[in-house]
Amino acid sequence: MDRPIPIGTTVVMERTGETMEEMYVNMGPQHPSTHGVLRLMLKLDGEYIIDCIPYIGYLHRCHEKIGENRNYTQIIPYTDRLDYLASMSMNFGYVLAVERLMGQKIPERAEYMRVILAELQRIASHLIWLGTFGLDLGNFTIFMYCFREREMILDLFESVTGQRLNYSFYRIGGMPMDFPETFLTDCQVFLTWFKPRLPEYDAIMTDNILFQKRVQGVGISPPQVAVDYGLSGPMLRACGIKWDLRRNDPYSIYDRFEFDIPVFDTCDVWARYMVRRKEMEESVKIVEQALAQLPPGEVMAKMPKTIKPPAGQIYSRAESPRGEIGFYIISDGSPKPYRYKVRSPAYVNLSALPEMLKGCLVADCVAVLGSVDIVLGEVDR
Amino acid sequence: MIPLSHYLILGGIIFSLGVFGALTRRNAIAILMSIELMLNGVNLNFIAFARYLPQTMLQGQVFAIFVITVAAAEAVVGLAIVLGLYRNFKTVNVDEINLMKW
Amino acid sequence: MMTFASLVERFYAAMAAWGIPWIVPTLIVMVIVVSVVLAYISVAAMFMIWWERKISAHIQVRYGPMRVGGWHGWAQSIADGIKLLLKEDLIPAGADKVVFVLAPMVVFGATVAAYVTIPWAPGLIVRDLNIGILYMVSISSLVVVGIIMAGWSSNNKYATLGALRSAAQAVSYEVPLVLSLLGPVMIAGTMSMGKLVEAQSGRWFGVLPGWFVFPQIVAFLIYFTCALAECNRLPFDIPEAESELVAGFHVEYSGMRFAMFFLAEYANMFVVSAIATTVFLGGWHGPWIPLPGLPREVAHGLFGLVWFQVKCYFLIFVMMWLRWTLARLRVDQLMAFAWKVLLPISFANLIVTGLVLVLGKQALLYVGGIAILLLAAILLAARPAARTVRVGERT
Amino acid sequence: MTLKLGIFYFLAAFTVWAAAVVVLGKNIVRAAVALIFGFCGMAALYVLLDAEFLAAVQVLIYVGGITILLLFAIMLTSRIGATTARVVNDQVILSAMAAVGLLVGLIYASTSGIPAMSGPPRLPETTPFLGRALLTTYALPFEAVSVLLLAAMVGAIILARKE
Repeated sequence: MDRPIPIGTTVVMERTGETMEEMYVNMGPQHPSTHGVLRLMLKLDGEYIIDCIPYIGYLHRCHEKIGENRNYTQIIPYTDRLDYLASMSMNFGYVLAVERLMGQKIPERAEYMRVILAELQRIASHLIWLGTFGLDLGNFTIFMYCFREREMILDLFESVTGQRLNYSFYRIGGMPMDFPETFLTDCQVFLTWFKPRLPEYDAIMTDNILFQKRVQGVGISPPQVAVDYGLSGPMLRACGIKWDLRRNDPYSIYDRFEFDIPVFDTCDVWARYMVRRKEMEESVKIVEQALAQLPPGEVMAKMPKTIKPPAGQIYSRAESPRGEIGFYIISDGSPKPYRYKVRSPAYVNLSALPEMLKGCLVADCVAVLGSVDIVLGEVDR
Repeated sequence: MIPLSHYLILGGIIFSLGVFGALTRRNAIAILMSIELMLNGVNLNFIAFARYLPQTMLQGQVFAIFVITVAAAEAVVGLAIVLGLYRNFKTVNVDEINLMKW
Repeated sequence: MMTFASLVERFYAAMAAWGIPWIVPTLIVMVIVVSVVLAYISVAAMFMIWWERKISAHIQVRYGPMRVGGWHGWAQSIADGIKLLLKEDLIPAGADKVVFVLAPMVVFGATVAAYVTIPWAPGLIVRDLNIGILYMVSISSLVVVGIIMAGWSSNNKYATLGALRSAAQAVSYEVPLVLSLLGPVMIAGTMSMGKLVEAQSGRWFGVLPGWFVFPQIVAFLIYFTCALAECNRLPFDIPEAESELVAGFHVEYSGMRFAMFFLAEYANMFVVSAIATTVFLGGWHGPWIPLPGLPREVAHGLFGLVWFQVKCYFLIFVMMWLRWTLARLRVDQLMAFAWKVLLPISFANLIVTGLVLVLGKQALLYVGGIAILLLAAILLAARPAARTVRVGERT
Repeated sequence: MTLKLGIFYFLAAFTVWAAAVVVLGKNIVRAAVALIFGFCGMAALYVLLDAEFLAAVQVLIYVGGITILLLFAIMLTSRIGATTARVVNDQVILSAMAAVGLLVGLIYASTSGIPAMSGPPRLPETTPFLGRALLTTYALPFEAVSVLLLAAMVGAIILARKE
């Protein structure tokens, strides 16, 4: 098929060289499929997308500047609001950075708690992604199914932290309190409930031919493009590149668990869907192993009252559900960071969107945007 | 009972309006629409004759069917031509499309 | 048999006997029929909307409306309707006002007009036109005109895109739709809705009910698929695709005008189900028992009325079920499906039906139907499975 | 004046009005909408002439097919809400004269040449007759039209292709 290619300000058909008529359509900031206040300027020829310009910043709230005016512990609640669908992972990445800067070791039990919570969070985040992705493609039912399971995870989190969305539960040096007594059995109950649900999702999504037709061969980002743009997480693993920080740059205690890194090499929306779908299974495996190995003991290391990391700098990264969440901190020895910078995965992943959208249809735009799995709180910071 | 001439005059009026439109409109699609009007005027006459001259065994209706078919074919090809014109000239105004004129 | 038409005739005669000019009874009958149809549409559509919400809720492991009206929120759509009636009527400043106002009327009017030839029960049909089925199909095609008018006059890019999609979809799906209806019409040898139902009164091989769905199973499936597209229901709801085009053609409509689109959508669902019931599912035929104290014909009629409704609402239930289970197709896939899959299969079905009818062997109808079904299945299965695109390859 | 005549005058006025809007209207989309109403009026006139089958075909093909294609093409080729200042070309006076001349001729022919006929009270069902006629007496024209349709389809596809 002949596809329109933008050359300079005019648009030329790929094969015939004919110029085309353009139409601009504003998608967002109030649009049901932009998952927040993202605005996309679509340059269309009929229904084909010639170009797409994402406008961001509607949710900007000076996260990094605020960070430089708070002490290290006070920053933790702000990291919740980065990726509000995966607050645990954001907390995890941040406390990891500060602990690495301080050279602080934390108790074994706290490490296991962190992994359990972070992996449950990964499942919850992927569930909400799967639900909204289904919604984008016109399948409403999967959304409700996913939310049912996510509610259960949130109930678990509530029993541990007292919160359902922004937990602020990780502390520099460990965890503030142990699991409640009932948590271990509740978590087992959830896992035994959740595992048979995954084939149900397959029945309604993966095996549905209409769904396959919608996602296969759409929104292609070749591996070179993915690496050039610095994509990470499921976006990168969907390009056939086996890169997962839990394996490639092990942090915490991830080297103790048996799990696979799902990789698909078709580079399209389908591959991204499959990567996330398989990752849920792997996260279940990790949680099960961690629950079995959970050692007794303290959950908080002895920490000074005011945290003052030694002067120096650190870039520390962790694998959030959306990819590499990196924290760059320069400390001048005072209780506040001198410089605090966040490398957020969704922002970087979103930057490749125009590249993936060229030549797609408007309907594909929704699917591709859904497959990037953006959280605007993290994109805009 | 409605006299046959009423239908014929009505068909004539619609046909003449179509002729006027086809001759004067600048937009190619409007010209196509005017031609459809002309065909409809003719159809009305055919069907009126079929109704009032029963000895013709509904020949008029048969021909009206043919006219409708031809009109459909004409519209399809005409619109394809209009779209082709639009792609090349960025306009559908026929008096601006004058490459063959000198 | 006591039919609606004969009742009307008797009424005319009675009025004429009193010396009242015939325009009066005509108008009276017209007003009564139109108000009955409108009342039926409003009530049925309201309850269909409620059912849709309940069905979707139960498919999605939730309850749906539970509060308004007490029992399972049965009054929810009535409340919604009142809300829509009381809402401010907005017309965008840049809109083409005349066309904008006209569009919902065209959509609703076309839908209502199709109710004229629905055969509700033996003898109960407003007008049993001899071209009934053709009339219904052609009148329902007017709905698309209204949609295009709405989309264009809103002066909104999303609405325009929705209207363009709708035009493309309608032109594509009307062709296999009409072709699929031709098979039963050929078997019955009539286009009148009432006679189509009567033609299905027998039994196939003395066992199966004489419905045309059995020999014409392929045509039925094609018809139902196209009917989904005609009603803009998922998986063919791309003209309104709320996740892409927000709401497509009716994005700028509010209040009463939006309610008219909404009502027309559900009324249209009933129309296509009624066509399917009449043509394929035997219309009012079904088991019935003579009720004591009622004349045989009236009992037959009452049961027929119930059976017709049961079949229609079963099809509507299937449409709702599909809507909450499937994902939406893409525009190009939608068009390719109509032209490359449905159209050839419906032509094959037509040819086989014609051949069998010429040969005059009824049993062969089944052989032909099954053969086409197999052929279609093989064709569909042999199509290259959704292609997996390799690295670096762009389609 | 009987009721039927009244209906005829009403439909005739409606159709002529719609046709006038098509020909003289400034806004092309409104012209197309008027064309739809005109076609519907014609269909009603066909019903008045006992040609129900043709009325249904008129609605199905003209309204459901051709005008939708026309609207589709209009939306592809003109801006929303655009009205051109000048919808007619320079030969408007000449054309008007030609059209009026034609009309006068047609009216003269319709009123003088043909005797007033009233036809039979009501035609029998026309659809089966039409079907039989198309496949027997008019089989050859029917096939010719089929070939024409095929040719038009192929031609349209080739013309509209982008490559």
